[in-house]
Amino acid sequence: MSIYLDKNSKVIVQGITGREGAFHTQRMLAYGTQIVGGVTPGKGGTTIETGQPVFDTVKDAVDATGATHSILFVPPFAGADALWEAYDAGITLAVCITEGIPAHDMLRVVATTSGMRIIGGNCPGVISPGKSLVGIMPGHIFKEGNVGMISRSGTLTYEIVDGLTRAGFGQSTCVGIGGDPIIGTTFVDCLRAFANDPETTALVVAGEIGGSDEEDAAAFIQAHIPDKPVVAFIGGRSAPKGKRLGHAGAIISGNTGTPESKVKAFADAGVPVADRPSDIPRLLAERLKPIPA
Amino acid sequence: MSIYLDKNSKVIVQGITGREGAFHTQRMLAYGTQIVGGVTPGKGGTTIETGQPVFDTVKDAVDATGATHSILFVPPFAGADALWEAYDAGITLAVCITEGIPAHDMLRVVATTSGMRIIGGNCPGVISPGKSLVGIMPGHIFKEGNVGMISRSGTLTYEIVDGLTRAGFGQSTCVGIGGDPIIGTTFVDCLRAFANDPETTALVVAGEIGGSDEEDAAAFIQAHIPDKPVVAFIGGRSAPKGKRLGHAGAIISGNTGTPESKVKAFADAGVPVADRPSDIPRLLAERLKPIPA
Amino acid sequence: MKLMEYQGKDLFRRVGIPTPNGVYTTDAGDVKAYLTEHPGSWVLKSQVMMGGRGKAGGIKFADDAQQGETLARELLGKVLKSVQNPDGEEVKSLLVEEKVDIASEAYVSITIDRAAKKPVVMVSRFGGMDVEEVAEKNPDDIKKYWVDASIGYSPYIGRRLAFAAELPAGYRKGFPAILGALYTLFMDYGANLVEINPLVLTKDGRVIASDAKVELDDNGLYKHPEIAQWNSESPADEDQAAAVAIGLGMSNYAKLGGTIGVIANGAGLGMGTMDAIRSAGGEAANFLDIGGGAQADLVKKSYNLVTSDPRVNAMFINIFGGITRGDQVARGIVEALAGDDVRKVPLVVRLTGTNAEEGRRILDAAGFVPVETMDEGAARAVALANGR
Amino acid sequence: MKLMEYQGKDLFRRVGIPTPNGVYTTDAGDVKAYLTEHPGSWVLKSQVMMGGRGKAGGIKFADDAQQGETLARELLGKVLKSVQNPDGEEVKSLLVEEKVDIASEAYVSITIDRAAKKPVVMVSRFGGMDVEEVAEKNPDDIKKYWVDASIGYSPYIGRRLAFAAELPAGYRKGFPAILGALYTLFMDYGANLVEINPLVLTKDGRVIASDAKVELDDNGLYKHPEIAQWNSESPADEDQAAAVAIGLGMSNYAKLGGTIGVIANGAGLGMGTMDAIRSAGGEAANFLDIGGGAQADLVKKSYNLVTSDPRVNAMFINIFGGITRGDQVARGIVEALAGDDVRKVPLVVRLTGTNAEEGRRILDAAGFVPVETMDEGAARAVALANGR
Repeated sequence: MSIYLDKNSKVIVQGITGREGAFHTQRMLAYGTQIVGGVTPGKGGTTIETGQPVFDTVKDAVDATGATHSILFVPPFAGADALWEAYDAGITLAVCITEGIPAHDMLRVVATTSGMRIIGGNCPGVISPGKSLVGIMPGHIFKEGNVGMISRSGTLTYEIVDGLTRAGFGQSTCVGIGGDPIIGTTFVDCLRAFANDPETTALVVAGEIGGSDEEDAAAFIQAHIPDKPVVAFIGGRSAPKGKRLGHAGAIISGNTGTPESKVKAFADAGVPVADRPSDIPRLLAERLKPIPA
Repeated sequence: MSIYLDKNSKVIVQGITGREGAFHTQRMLAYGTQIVGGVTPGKGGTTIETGQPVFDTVKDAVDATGATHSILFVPPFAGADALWEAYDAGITLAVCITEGIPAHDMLRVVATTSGMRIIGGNCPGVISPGKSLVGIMPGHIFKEGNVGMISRSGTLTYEIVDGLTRAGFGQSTCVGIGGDPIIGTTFVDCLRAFANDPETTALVVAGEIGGSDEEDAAAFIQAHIPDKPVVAFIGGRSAPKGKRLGHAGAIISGNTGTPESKVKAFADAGVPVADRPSDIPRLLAERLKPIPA
Repeated sequence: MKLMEYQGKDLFRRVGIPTPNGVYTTDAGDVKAYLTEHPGSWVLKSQVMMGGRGKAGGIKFADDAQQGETLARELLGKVLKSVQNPDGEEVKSLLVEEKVDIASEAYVSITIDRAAKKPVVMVSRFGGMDVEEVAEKNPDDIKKYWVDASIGYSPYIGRRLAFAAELPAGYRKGFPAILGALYTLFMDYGANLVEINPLVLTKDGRVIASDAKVELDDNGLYKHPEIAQWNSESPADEDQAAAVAIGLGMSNYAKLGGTIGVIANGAGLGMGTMDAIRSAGGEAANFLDIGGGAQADLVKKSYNLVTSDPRVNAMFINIFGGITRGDQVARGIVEALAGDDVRKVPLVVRLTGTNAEEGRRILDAAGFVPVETMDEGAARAVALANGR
Repeated sequence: MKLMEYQGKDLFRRVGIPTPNGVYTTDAGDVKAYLTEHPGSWVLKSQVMMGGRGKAGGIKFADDAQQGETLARELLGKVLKSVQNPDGEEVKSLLVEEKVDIASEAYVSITIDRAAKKPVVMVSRFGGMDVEEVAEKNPDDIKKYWVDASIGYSPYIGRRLAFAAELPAGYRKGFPAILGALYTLFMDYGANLVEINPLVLTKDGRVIASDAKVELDDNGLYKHPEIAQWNSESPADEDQAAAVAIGLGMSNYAKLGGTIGVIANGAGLGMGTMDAIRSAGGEAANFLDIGGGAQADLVKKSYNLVTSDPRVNAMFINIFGGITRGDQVARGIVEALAGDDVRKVPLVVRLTGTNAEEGRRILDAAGFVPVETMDEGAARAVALANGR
């Protein structure tokens, strides 16, 4: 099993003929994802080189293909519109790669699309290794297995997953929840899903300084996931106070969102925090013993 | 039994110290309605002459009294605000007496208050005779019984109910759904509730020219209420085309909303349409025979 | 409140919907001056409320200033008549607009779907003709979308409709933004209806609102006092003006074809009373709803308004008190009849409901005996109107 | 984008929030002229981004024109310093405002609650002081309300908060409308934060925004190009300006305290790289995130930006390709190093993920051998920075 997507998930690509959309569509197809079509207004009726049909609207695409999942490669100003279009057409899970959608657009989208799970924006997507990749992750670094992984960052996820895979820890599903200020799916949302997934036997949570998602995650783990080993990582622990680094979340101000606060929250929940990504497999192995093959 | 309210319904009055609010609060109390308090911003902490507490906000009133029902006597410009305030405070049924709330305000309210039933605006309210009156109806003309009554208009309801009562037909609940263009509860909503109320054994539907609520009601009756006798009345059948008469609904244009269309719809559903309000008891008796005492 | 074309286009421009270049005027001399300055082909459009002004001869084309002036003189002051408007409507002003080269005409409107309680957008590739005819003959040629008012408009809605309605490709780029602007107008100005018919695609690729039909919700007008003021500048419905003058709503009074004056509280009862008079063999002269909670003064004014119609030769006041109190109504009737310049017509009163007993006592004291039921009152009024 | 007080008040006035009378100027002569024309008691407020300008001596009071001019000359050009801003900030302009008679001071703000994904309104009757101090000592003195963005603001929210926070009665009439206007500003201009501290109740019963703190979402600025332009007029963060100059986002580049230049793709990896350098005993000179999908040209510009910092004596480029392609990065590095005016520092590259192999071939061809892991790269960079 896995969360959010499996090998039967039918996926469409919003922005399938754009530069990034076209590139990643091919990569996802190569990984085995069931890309059943895509949307580019004005190109309805055509097909892409690998044969998948292009539609003018998401509704047309869903009506014709029965897709339930969508991945969005659209410019930031069109992000909210594309998410609403997906929602209106009946999409149940939308992966929003787009970075920099205005926070107020996302506030309104999140408030008005109940029933549709949004991953991101500004995220690398979701992968259930060996089953389906709906995202921009480099598929070859992942390996099918039982570790659930959640991360705010894209490239840091790859760094950590690469280490896990090399150490023999396959993954059930990896979710990059995204770094924008308002995102559709939080650590806690993912943890709730992983808690109910019997094939996920251990978890890695890769957080960052800033915000309070990590603290919320720690509290949830303590309350609801007593039986699965969890290892955490906090990026940006060496950052100076008051500096805004990349992700809007990654700013430390006042007493919230400091590395100390996050490390303490995880420690209180019995979750070890790795100093470096490369330490994660060792900590996981310690928690899991005997070490899997 | 009855629909929407019974003798245990706890009711607050929004605008309890205003002229109309104060007047009708006393009438509702006299009828036996459980008025547990009211709201007038700035008068929190006081009581009205009959002892009911006044609060600054609906939330304060609900927190203190456990009210579930509210009746609104507020000016049109404050109607949407008052309905949202009721919704936010956990009110589950709001009777909106106010006439002339802008249609766009109501569109937005209706779209954003799912879970709260709104009766009106521009309605006379709801009465479950012998149990509770949440409205401005003259209580003495009603009588406890088994006829469910739904009407778009206030005074026409009284006219019809007066005749029913004089003819010996008591009522389970009477709902004045209101005459404004956008209202919270339609004929069909009420019919659905009446269909599930075992103590309501017959129904009177008093419509008007204009709109399509009556046609929708006829279709619903035909499909879902085969076992309860229904009599209908259509007000404004002598109105000339194209004239706007009072209720925003009461305008005939094109082929929709004509008296002919409505009479036909009811006839097709097997529902007799009375020519005059005074004919209703006779038609009801014919459908119900033997005639109740 | 219905707006004239030039007023609707004023709102269009405020929200960014492109309209043809042109000028609005009440003076033929202005037309000459404008066309002299701006040579070319122009359309003179009579500004009237009635539909079918084209067929009625209210639209003319001019290719030079002299012709423009001549046609303007012809149109201004002319009374346009149509099947729906047999009395006709006088042309008091003109909208002079560039004559555009039309490549295609589409239809777009937003109105309120009362049953769905949602704004509904309608788009058709058949613009420039009677949309009701299109709806009847080829309903599938009109594509509809119900907007969730809590989400509002987003451009995909316009894209979806443009593709579904098969608008020519030339529309597609501009259409979502124009529809968005129309939705903004619809919401921000509280419209019952906004309609562009036709929305023209010109041969040089522009998309322009060639006509404008806007009807605003009277109940929301208080939010736009400057627009509410336009009302007095337009040839408003006389009945509406009379109702507003005595403090009623615009649709609380309407003249009808008969001779029996009707005053009732509540639109439903008013219509019921009208119907009862018809059932009794008579015909109402008017519909007048004093609304809920009327005070004596309003009743008095309503009496005088109804009797100001010379056709009225009998009157039926039918009150079933709820929020309206019988004592106030009775007091109003007594005061009205006591007035110096009052026109007295044979009067039937029916009074029941809230404070009816006190009301009856007041009428009794003035030597007046009300009837018991609506049917009885209608029958008596018809008899009185017939001089019996 | 943080706005200065006078800019925030400009927006306040646009939405109808009352602000004190006054004038904004960069010139002491203007102050004299204005105070000559408008005798009375005035406050001269230094327009700076930093907090604590009052304690730093940036606020002065003047009772006549001469005093006003003298104080203005004193303030303009002065460098204000605070604990948080030890380097200080130069005063380049002043806001001169009427000195109001204060009856009471309240606090009100709206910000985004990221966890709840909702706007949160905060109101306190303790205005005019550090709200974080109030929050820490008496959290119950700050009343909060989370707005449902699909419903939006309605006046009852203001009423409820005013009663809950026990604002003095003088506020109550005006407060719901002022909060509504503040919410409009928050939504329409895409703010991360709008704050009025204090919202003053004057002795003559007016409610006025005495200060204005507004921070707009950079991602939404494109909707307000005229405001985006203000940025260049304000003393913006140099790092932000540098990042934007080469086409990155404002927060993609920040100078830090160390000597090792850092370039990574993705903020998370950037922070991780920074942490890894610290773990290896070094210190990053900067944080530079080239984002996703960077092309060779951006990589080249990023290299040059980082090396423009003279403290940088080694560089670590750490790329884990996803949307970013290794070949593009490699090409950018090779191009950067081939440049004429390039400052070459000892360089460590780690390249893996999407198209990494092709990237490694390009680097190989240029005679460059990348390291395998982040830890290894960090260790090598620290060694190089220490001259080993």
